[in-house]
Amino acid sequence: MKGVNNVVAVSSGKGGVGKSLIASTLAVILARKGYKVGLFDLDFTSPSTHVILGAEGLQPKEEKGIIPPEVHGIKYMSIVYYSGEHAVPLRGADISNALIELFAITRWNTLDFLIIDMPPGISDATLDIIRFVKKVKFLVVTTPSQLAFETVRKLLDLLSELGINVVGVVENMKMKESQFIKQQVEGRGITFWGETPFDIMVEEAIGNVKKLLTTEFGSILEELVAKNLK
Amino acid sequence: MKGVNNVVAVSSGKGGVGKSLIASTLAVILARKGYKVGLFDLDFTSPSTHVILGAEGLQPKEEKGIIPPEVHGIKYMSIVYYSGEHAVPLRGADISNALIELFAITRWNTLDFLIIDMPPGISDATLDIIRFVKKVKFLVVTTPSQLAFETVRKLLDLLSELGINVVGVVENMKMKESQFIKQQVEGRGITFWGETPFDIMVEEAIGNVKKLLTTEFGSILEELVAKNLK
Amino acid sequence: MHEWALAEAVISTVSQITEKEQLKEVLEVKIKVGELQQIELDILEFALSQLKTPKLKNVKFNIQTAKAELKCRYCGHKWIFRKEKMNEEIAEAIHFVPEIAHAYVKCPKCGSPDFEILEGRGIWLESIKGAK
Amino acid sequence: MHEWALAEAVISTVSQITEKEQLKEVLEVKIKVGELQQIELDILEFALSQLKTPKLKNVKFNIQTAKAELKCRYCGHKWIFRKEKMNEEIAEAIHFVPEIAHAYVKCPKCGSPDFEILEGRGIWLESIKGAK
Ligand SMILES: Nc1ncnc2c1ncn2[C@@H]1O[C@H](COP(=O)(O)OP(=O)(O)O)[C@@H](O)[C@H]1O
Ligand SMILES: Nc1ncnc2c1ncn2[C@@H]1O[C@H](COP(=O)(O)OP(=O)(O)O)[C@@H](O)[C@H]1O
Ligand SMILES: [Mg+2]
Ligand SMILES: [Mg+2]
Ligand SMILES: [Mg+2]
Ligand SMILES: [Mg+2]
Ligand code: NI
Ligand code: NI
Ligand SMILES: [Zn+2]
Ligand SMILES: [Zn+2]
Repeated sequence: MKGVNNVVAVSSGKGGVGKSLIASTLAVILARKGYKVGLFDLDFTSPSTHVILGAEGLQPKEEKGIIPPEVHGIKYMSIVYYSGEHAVPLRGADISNALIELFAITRWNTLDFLIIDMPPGISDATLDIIRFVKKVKFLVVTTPSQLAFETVRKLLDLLSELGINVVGVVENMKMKESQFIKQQVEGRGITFWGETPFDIMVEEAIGNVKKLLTTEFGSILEELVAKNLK
Repeated sequence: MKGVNNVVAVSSGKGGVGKSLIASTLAVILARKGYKVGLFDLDFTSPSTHVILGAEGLQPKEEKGIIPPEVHGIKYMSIVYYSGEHAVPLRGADISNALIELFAITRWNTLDFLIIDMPPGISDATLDIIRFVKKVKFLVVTTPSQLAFETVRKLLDLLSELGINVVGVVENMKMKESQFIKQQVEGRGITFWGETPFDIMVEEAIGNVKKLLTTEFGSILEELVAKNLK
Repeated sequence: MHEWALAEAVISTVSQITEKEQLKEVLEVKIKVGELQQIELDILEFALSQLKTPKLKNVKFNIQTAKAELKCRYCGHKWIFRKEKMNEEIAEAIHFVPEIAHAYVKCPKCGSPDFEILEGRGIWLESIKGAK
Repeated sequence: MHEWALAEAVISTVSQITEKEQLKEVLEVKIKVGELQQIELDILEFALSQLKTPKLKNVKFNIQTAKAELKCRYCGHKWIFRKEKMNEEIAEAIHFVPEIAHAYVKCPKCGSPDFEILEGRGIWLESIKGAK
């Protein structure tokens, strides 16, 4: 991790808000800007990023460790290289051990950004990323729903309390005008990155990164990145 | 648990597919039919059902154990009685211990149905429910999205392999005609309960159970229950 | 008062062991009670005495308390949990679900909620003495 | 060949301990290698010898293997993991991430994937002998 400049954990506490979609798209957007980018799927029991990226038939190379394969210009690591089509029922302690193992053996070499796709819940993976990756920054994803923000609010308060860097909050799947999330986020002194729309074209673009970037969701996320991430 | 006739774990592996919404609405629907119903929110690090039910200011009574308070005619148990507004960062082993503790001290007395709202992921809570509640049946929730079914498929295959009773699969947030999920489910010899629509009225009905039941989502779920759960 | 439920869990475990080991009678049951959960010992003892099964009629319940030792996973610091520092509502919550401590208790050295409960979490069976 | 990365992790841990204990020189490092991960011992040994730091120049690496003992949480059955029963691809996956065993290995008695790895998971440091 010495050569890795920025580590961004895309997190939420809540599931299904678009963490994996945003983490994957963000990684591709940064790679297209010319940055050296890694993407690490840490949602071991329900990994999704390989589906979004259409990353099939990849296998990491072994060379004094594991060299993540490249896909769409990003170095990409996921447990699906090893679990394939199988469910991986892991207790928290196993998740913790697997995480430590993969961090120890994966050779990212130099990266401008390592994007981490976090699992839902505020549990082992989140606590371990905080514990082991001192320079981690959180990009927190929510939707406009009260149900999502119920957990996101708790996560934001916890991260502030611990003094952890939150680079911003994205409000994803926006459907109608409202200021509630923006106000809640800014009221906590946290940067509100902005809104990405609910976009029915996203589902058809799953597995097709070029198409994904041309969706409204993709182009607005690109604007948010240009504006907020320097 | 001796007096509890049916235990239904509303599960998915994937987050954000509507487990909590379906678990809560299902519990209320069954209670209105005259059944004795309990609802247990097992998503300890991101509980949602209290928001859906608008269950505020409740506290369980102590009487040789914990008596879950009643709300909308159901006996309702959640960790929020104890955690309130706070994040509860729990590692898997803690989740397991808290689950065992709450099962040991909660007095459901006689119930026709105990509905369990499961967390996302295939981890401690899922493994412990399988381990301790031998008579558990799973109601699996997915959305039409490839991303959701990627995990749901793995969960269904795992449950079959373990010989665990899956009462059915609900395809939630349906937006357009497609047979893919139905075929996948039935191809595995599992009952496809049917589809509940994506319904923009749901968000406004969060916290208002009467309104929730009158949404299109609510009335269609009621039909599915009448048809499938005997 | 959920000490009754805890007592029931103890009696049920003792009964299982009694059966497995094919004991005719249980003479002594050693129980450890961790201070994190602040179980009320006199209620627990009363509940245990009321819940005795025939094979337990001459049993002596030997109840000991254990300090709650916590260890921070972030910085390694170890400390003893003191309930005097808690307000009543929080103490009550921890009484029912010891893991709730992670919502309220922080490492006194580094502020992390990521700690391990080394000993003294709840109630556990230390040993059983019986006659075959 | 990721044995190099594992060797690096061992050397880095040894260095941390050396510093913390203020050792002038390390004389012996005992390493246990669990059979679950099927680490190639000769590559590991070679990597360790190549990665020696000055304080390790006279060190003896004492590498021992430990059987991988698994215990089912569902039924309590204990058994020893045997790689001979695995196909090569699965063995390779477990080699990199031992926890992947939960995707492929089932309790031979009850079929559950909910087992604990009691011993013999990966690689760990048993002890260090040094001079101050
Ligand atoms: N902006 C959006 N517009 C439409 N669908 C979206 C959007 N963001 C996410 N989705 C869909 O929502 C579901 C959850 O997204 P995902 O990235 O898997 O969330 P998470 O990783 O938080 O669980 C997926 O089916 C995904 O395709
Ligand atoms: N049928 C539906 N129509 C519209 N919104 C829905 C529907 N089902 C769920 N939602 C919304 O989707 C989000 C996730 O639902 P939730 O029940 O919290 O999922 P889970 O428990 O699986 O994480 C919530 O904001 C909820 O209001
Ligand atoms: Mg995800
Ligand atoms: Mg993922
Ligand atoms: Mg939920
Ligand atoms: Mg919930
Ligand atoms: Ni009590
Ligand atoms: Ni190797
Ligand atoms: Zn600390
Ligand atoms: Zn077994």
